[in-house]
Amino acid sequence: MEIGLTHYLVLSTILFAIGLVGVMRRKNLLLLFFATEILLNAVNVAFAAISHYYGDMTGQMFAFFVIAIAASEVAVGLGLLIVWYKRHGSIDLDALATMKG
Amino acid sequence: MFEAIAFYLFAFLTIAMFFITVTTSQALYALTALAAGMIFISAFFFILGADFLGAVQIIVYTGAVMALYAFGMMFFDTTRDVKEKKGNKYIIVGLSTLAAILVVVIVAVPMVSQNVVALYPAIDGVGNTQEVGLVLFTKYLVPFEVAAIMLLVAMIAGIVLAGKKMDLSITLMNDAAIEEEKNKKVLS
Amino acid sequence: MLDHILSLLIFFPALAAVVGFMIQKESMRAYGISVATIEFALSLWLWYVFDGNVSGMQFMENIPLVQSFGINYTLGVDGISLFIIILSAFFTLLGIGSLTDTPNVKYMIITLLFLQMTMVGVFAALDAIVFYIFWELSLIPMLYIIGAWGGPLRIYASVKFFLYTFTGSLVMLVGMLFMAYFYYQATGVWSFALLDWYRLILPQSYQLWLFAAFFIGFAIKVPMFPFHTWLPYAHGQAPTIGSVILAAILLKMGTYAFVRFSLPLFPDASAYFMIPIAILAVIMVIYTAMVAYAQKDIKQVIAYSSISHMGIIILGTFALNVEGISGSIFLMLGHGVVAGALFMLVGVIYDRRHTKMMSEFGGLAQVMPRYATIFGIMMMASVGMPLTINFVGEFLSLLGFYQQSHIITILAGVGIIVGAIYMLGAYKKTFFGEVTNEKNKNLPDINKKELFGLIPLVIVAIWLGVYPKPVLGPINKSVESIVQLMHNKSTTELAKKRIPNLVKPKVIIIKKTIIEEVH
Amino acid sequence: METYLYIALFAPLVGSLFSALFTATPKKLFTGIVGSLLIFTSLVSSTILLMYILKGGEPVHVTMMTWMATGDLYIPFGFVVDQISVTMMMVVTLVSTVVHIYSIGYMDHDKGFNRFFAWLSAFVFSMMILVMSDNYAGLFIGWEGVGLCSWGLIGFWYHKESATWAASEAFIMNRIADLGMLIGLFLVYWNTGTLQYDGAFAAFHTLDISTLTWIGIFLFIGAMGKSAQFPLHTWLADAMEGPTPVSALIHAATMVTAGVYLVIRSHELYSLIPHVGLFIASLGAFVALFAASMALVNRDMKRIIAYSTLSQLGYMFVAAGLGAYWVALFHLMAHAFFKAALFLGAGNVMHAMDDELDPFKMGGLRKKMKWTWIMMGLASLALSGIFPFAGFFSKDAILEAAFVGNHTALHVMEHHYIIYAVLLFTAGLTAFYSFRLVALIFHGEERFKLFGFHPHEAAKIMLLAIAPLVILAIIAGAFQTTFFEMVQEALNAVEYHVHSQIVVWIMTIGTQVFAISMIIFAYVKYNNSRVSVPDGTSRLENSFIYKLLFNQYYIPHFYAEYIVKPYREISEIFWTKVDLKIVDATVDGIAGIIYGTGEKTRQMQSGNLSTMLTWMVAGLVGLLSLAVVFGLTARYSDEILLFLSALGV
Repeated sequence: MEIGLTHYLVLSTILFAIGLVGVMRRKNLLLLFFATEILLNAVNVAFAAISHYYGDMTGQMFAFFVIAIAASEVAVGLGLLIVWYKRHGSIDLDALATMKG
Repeated sequence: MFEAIAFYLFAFLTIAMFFITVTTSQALYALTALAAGMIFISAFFFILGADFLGAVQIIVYTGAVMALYAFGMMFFDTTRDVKEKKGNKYIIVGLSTLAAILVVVIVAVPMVSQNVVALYPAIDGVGNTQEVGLVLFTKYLVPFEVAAIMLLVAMIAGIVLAGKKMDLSITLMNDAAIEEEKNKKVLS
Repeated sequence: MLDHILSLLIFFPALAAVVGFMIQKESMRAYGISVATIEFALSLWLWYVFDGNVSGMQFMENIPLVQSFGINYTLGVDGISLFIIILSAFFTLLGIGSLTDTPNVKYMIITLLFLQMTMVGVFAALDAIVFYIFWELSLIPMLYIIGAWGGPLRIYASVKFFLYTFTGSLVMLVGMLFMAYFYYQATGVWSFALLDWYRLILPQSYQLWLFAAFFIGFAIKVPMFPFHTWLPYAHGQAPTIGSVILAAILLKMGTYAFVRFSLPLFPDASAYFMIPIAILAVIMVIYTAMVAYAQKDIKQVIAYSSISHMGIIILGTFALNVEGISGSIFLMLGHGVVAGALFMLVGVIYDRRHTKMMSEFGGLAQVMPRYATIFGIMMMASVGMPLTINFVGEFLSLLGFYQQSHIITILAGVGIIVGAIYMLGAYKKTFFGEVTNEKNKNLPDINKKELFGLIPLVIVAIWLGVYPKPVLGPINKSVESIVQLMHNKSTTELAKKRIPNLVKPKVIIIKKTIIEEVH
Repeated sequence: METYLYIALFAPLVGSLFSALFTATPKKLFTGIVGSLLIFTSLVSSTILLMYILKGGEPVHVTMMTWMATGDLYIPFGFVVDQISVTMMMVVTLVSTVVHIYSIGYMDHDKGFNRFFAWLSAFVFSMMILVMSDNYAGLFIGWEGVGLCSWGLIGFWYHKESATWAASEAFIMNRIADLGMLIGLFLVYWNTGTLQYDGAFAAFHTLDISTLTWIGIFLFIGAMGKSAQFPLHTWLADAMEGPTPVSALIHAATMVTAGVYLVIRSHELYSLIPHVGLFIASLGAFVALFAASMALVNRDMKRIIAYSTLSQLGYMFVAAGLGAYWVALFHLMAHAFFKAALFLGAGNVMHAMDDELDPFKMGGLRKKMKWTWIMMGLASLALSGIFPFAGFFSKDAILEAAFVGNHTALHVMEHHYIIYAVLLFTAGLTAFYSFRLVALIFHGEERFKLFGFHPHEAAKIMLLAIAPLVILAIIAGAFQTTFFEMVQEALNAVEYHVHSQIVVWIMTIGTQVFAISMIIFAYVKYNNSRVSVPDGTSRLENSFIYKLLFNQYYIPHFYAEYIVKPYREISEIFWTKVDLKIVDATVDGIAGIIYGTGEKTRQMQSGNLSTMLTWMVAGLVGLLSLAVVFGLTARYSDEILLFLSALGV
């Protein structure tokens, strides 16, 4: 049984869906960050797979940059999180409603 | 055959780990499961012949990002972990599944119909790291440098944001002091 | 200088307004009056150098703005727009001159000068985009005037005014873009120039849709029934000067645009929609006149009477013959003068008593005889007394439409009856009877500053009623060319039937000779 | 001659403007004097023009300037003095001169003296435009102008509610008729291409009968308003709220006869449509009887005279409708003289009685006001048509015209016996109510003493002013032949002769006897000591007919109840219900829906990241679904079209 691109794409989709579930149900900001990491990784898998099956390096390059962005995001995001926590003593999402329209 | 077994095995493991990550109520479990999931992801990269990417995945995610999260979690009082309110599960799962299926339909259906697999088989033989290096430092040089600067900026930003009042630690303060500190912030 | 007189007319007040920010508060009034006087003198000079025997556009200016889309800064006047431009300069002068103790008078004058720019811009523009820009810009100063100097409900009124008219003009903008696209399809060149569009003959089905799009924009501005409800609020809340300019000039933009855009661009659609629009106009005339009769507030009476008169203007416009269209344009001027004067007159008592309720007054003819006389003259002009300016316009408009439909004209003519009813009713309640209210016993009669605004209007109202020829002549010339253009452009049987062909002198001569032979 | 024409026309305007300068200042005697002098100038010019026309001069025709010119329409300010208009000019200027002079005395104590003369002269100017114009548009200017001045003069005492109400009523009723007139003008223009009399008259011959009928009807509607014909008659009686000289000039002698003038002026039209003429005549006869019946029981001196005016206008319309245009014009002239004299006499009485109008409260004034009594008596005789006063000649001619019914254009003899009978009966009523009034005011017991009045004879200037009118009322009949010869040319006039001399004598003497017996009956009934102020208890006053007549057939009541009131209520409903609750509410509703949608969707922006993320995912799903749908549609468009066409779409 040959593993084709489709398999990888389906896997990536499933991972993405799990990530989405996390994004939507997590109320803890830190855990929300975890869910976004899942989303990014799901996409990375798809990129790598497509790159492999097309024989083109572009996909891998994109995955690289995604990782770089993820790293920076974590750095800045955690920094902001810490500031927020210091100020409010909580990282509960429901308390974070200053953007209320 | 070996490839297929490896794929399914790691696919199962990854999905399981990530599932734990999004469902567990313990932050520590979630962190651990996420780290494990990341490592399992790198397995796919190795299977796909993207050795360098796999290595980077392990180093950056499991090494750097997870360490950062671990440090972050130390900052936050895990004993005072927030209770997750029960959202409408059906909506959440339904939406996610729907989105996933749609993505599959959009992306996979054309692929299958064009039978991409048979037309473009993977090329073996060339060292992946070498290849990556070639592409990265020719075609993607500018984005690469930009990414480097971005990382630098992120690093500085992280330090500046988190570094203010490093001496102040909420974990070490009692509730009254925290309240006082809060009021000060609000007033200022 | 003559080549750029229109640009001068448009941008001189705007520049003066910018300079006005630097003028001392005390000397602002004098500054405003002198700017407005210069502007008015310029507009009179424009009339002087205007050649009344030419039917086409004069003093054309053309500067390309966006060449690839054919958007040009094109200006020009003909007999139709000339007098409205003069009227707007005239009213700005009178308005600034008769400004009473308004707070922040400096900013009021600056706003008025900006408004003056947009008004002249609308009437001089010959490019759809330029027209549209000025059209929308004119909303802003008016919004400020109502919103900043208005009555207690001013915010509601000004927002309603702005949003309502703005919504309408957005639909109009879509129509303009489609029109330009059709022009592009037909010729392969983009153009927003009105004179180019005049040459384009569209199939009737396109015309109907485009006509409807333009119609919504114009009809809200006019305002036609049932889009009229913003007007009473705007008038009710606006300060005197705002109402004067609104009634005298801004409403005329709608009817002017009908003549300038709808009729020559879509002759078939105009003929097709003539009867439905005329029915709307009749409803406007009678219904709003009756509503005016029910009002308690004298300013609202005049506000509703404006709508009623606009109905006659619409009717004249859609008569689609020379008599009717000339009459409607003349009535635009007439109504501008008369309604403007009436609003000024209401402002006079409002300044004295700070109320506009008719029940508060009564017997004013005894305490303020001069005021009552001027009000009486203007009221009679408003009800269309012959030898006043309104009669000429109303007579010609109705005469023109009579050719198209007897019944509708008779119904619209009921307007002269109901018009008399509410006007006489309001006059009776305000001026006749005994002075019952103590506060009215010692009201001072009209003063010099107010007379400065009113006397010229009285003179114009009577002069143009007795001798309308200097104005009617150039209007007639331009209208004839429009009607001929419409006749030539029209494609349907209906339109050919309803729009007269002016080039047919032979038939008439034969008819006359037959008549002579009989005798 | 043109100079005289302009003087005759513009002298009143100058007088009006001169007086208008002083409207806001206290009484200045010279405004009255200057006004009267200028009107007198106009009278002299008119007389010169009359002499010129009498000598057989060509009609004077001038075009002053263009008024309106657009498209094919061309309306000049053109004036013509021919046999018809010169007659009217004489009537107008003569009566107005008298009234101006009289007013100097009558308005002596009034605060609005100067304003009064401004309005009065303006009225004369409008009237002159009306009669002298050479086109329908000019006539319409005068038409509306007299309406305006009548509004200003009826409501002259504007502090009185009833006066301003009457003024508005008169103006609005006239406007209703003016609409008809305006439509008539439009019809004339679109069918003949001109509004000039000569051009239009020439073209009328080429038009078909139905068009002409419509033109005739609409023009006559205009005439009905101005001449207060049924059903637009109520304003005339209410117009008596104005100062009495105004009633004499406007509501007796000149303005109300404008309708008759219009029909006479358009005789070329009406002689083409005799069926409309017959309708006019029938309506006229009806109004003559109808108005006379209301005059029988009325208790307001001025209203009685106003109803008699109405009745006499009916006579004029009978003559005009039957094609006897010159007779109508002649009666118009004679009526102007004696009716103005009657009104001015009534003015004297009012002056003496502190504006009391109820003749039952007077009585026996003969001794106190000898001259007024004589003048009013003579004018009443003229009104009753007693030989040899003016009324006899003109009214007799109308009766003969009705009896013989010779329609000039068709040369057909038609006898209108019903109209004749009605007119004859009305002549008797006229005699009765005229002398009922005279008897009640001047004879019998001096009831005024009960009410504490101290009557006195009017000022000399007032009496002197009336004198010429009375003299004319006596002798005007003598001019009948001269007049006939003059207007013959313009009006294709024919004399009406009953072929048998005996019939003529029987008719004339019969009419005289009938009228005189009615006069005697009136005297017997009202010249005795039993007459007292009615208090609503007598049997007569409670009879149905008395009530019907006294309440003017309940027509004003009907108008107030079923037209004025509903109009006010509908207006109120239109404003409060339709405009605010439906039209405006719809607009606000649309705005409200948009605003409400925003208000509702604002909840989505709870600021909660979790919710926002859920919405984001939902949006993503939506977009992805769209992508799928459109992608599939694009891919399978051919198949879909095939499928649709198979379905027959």
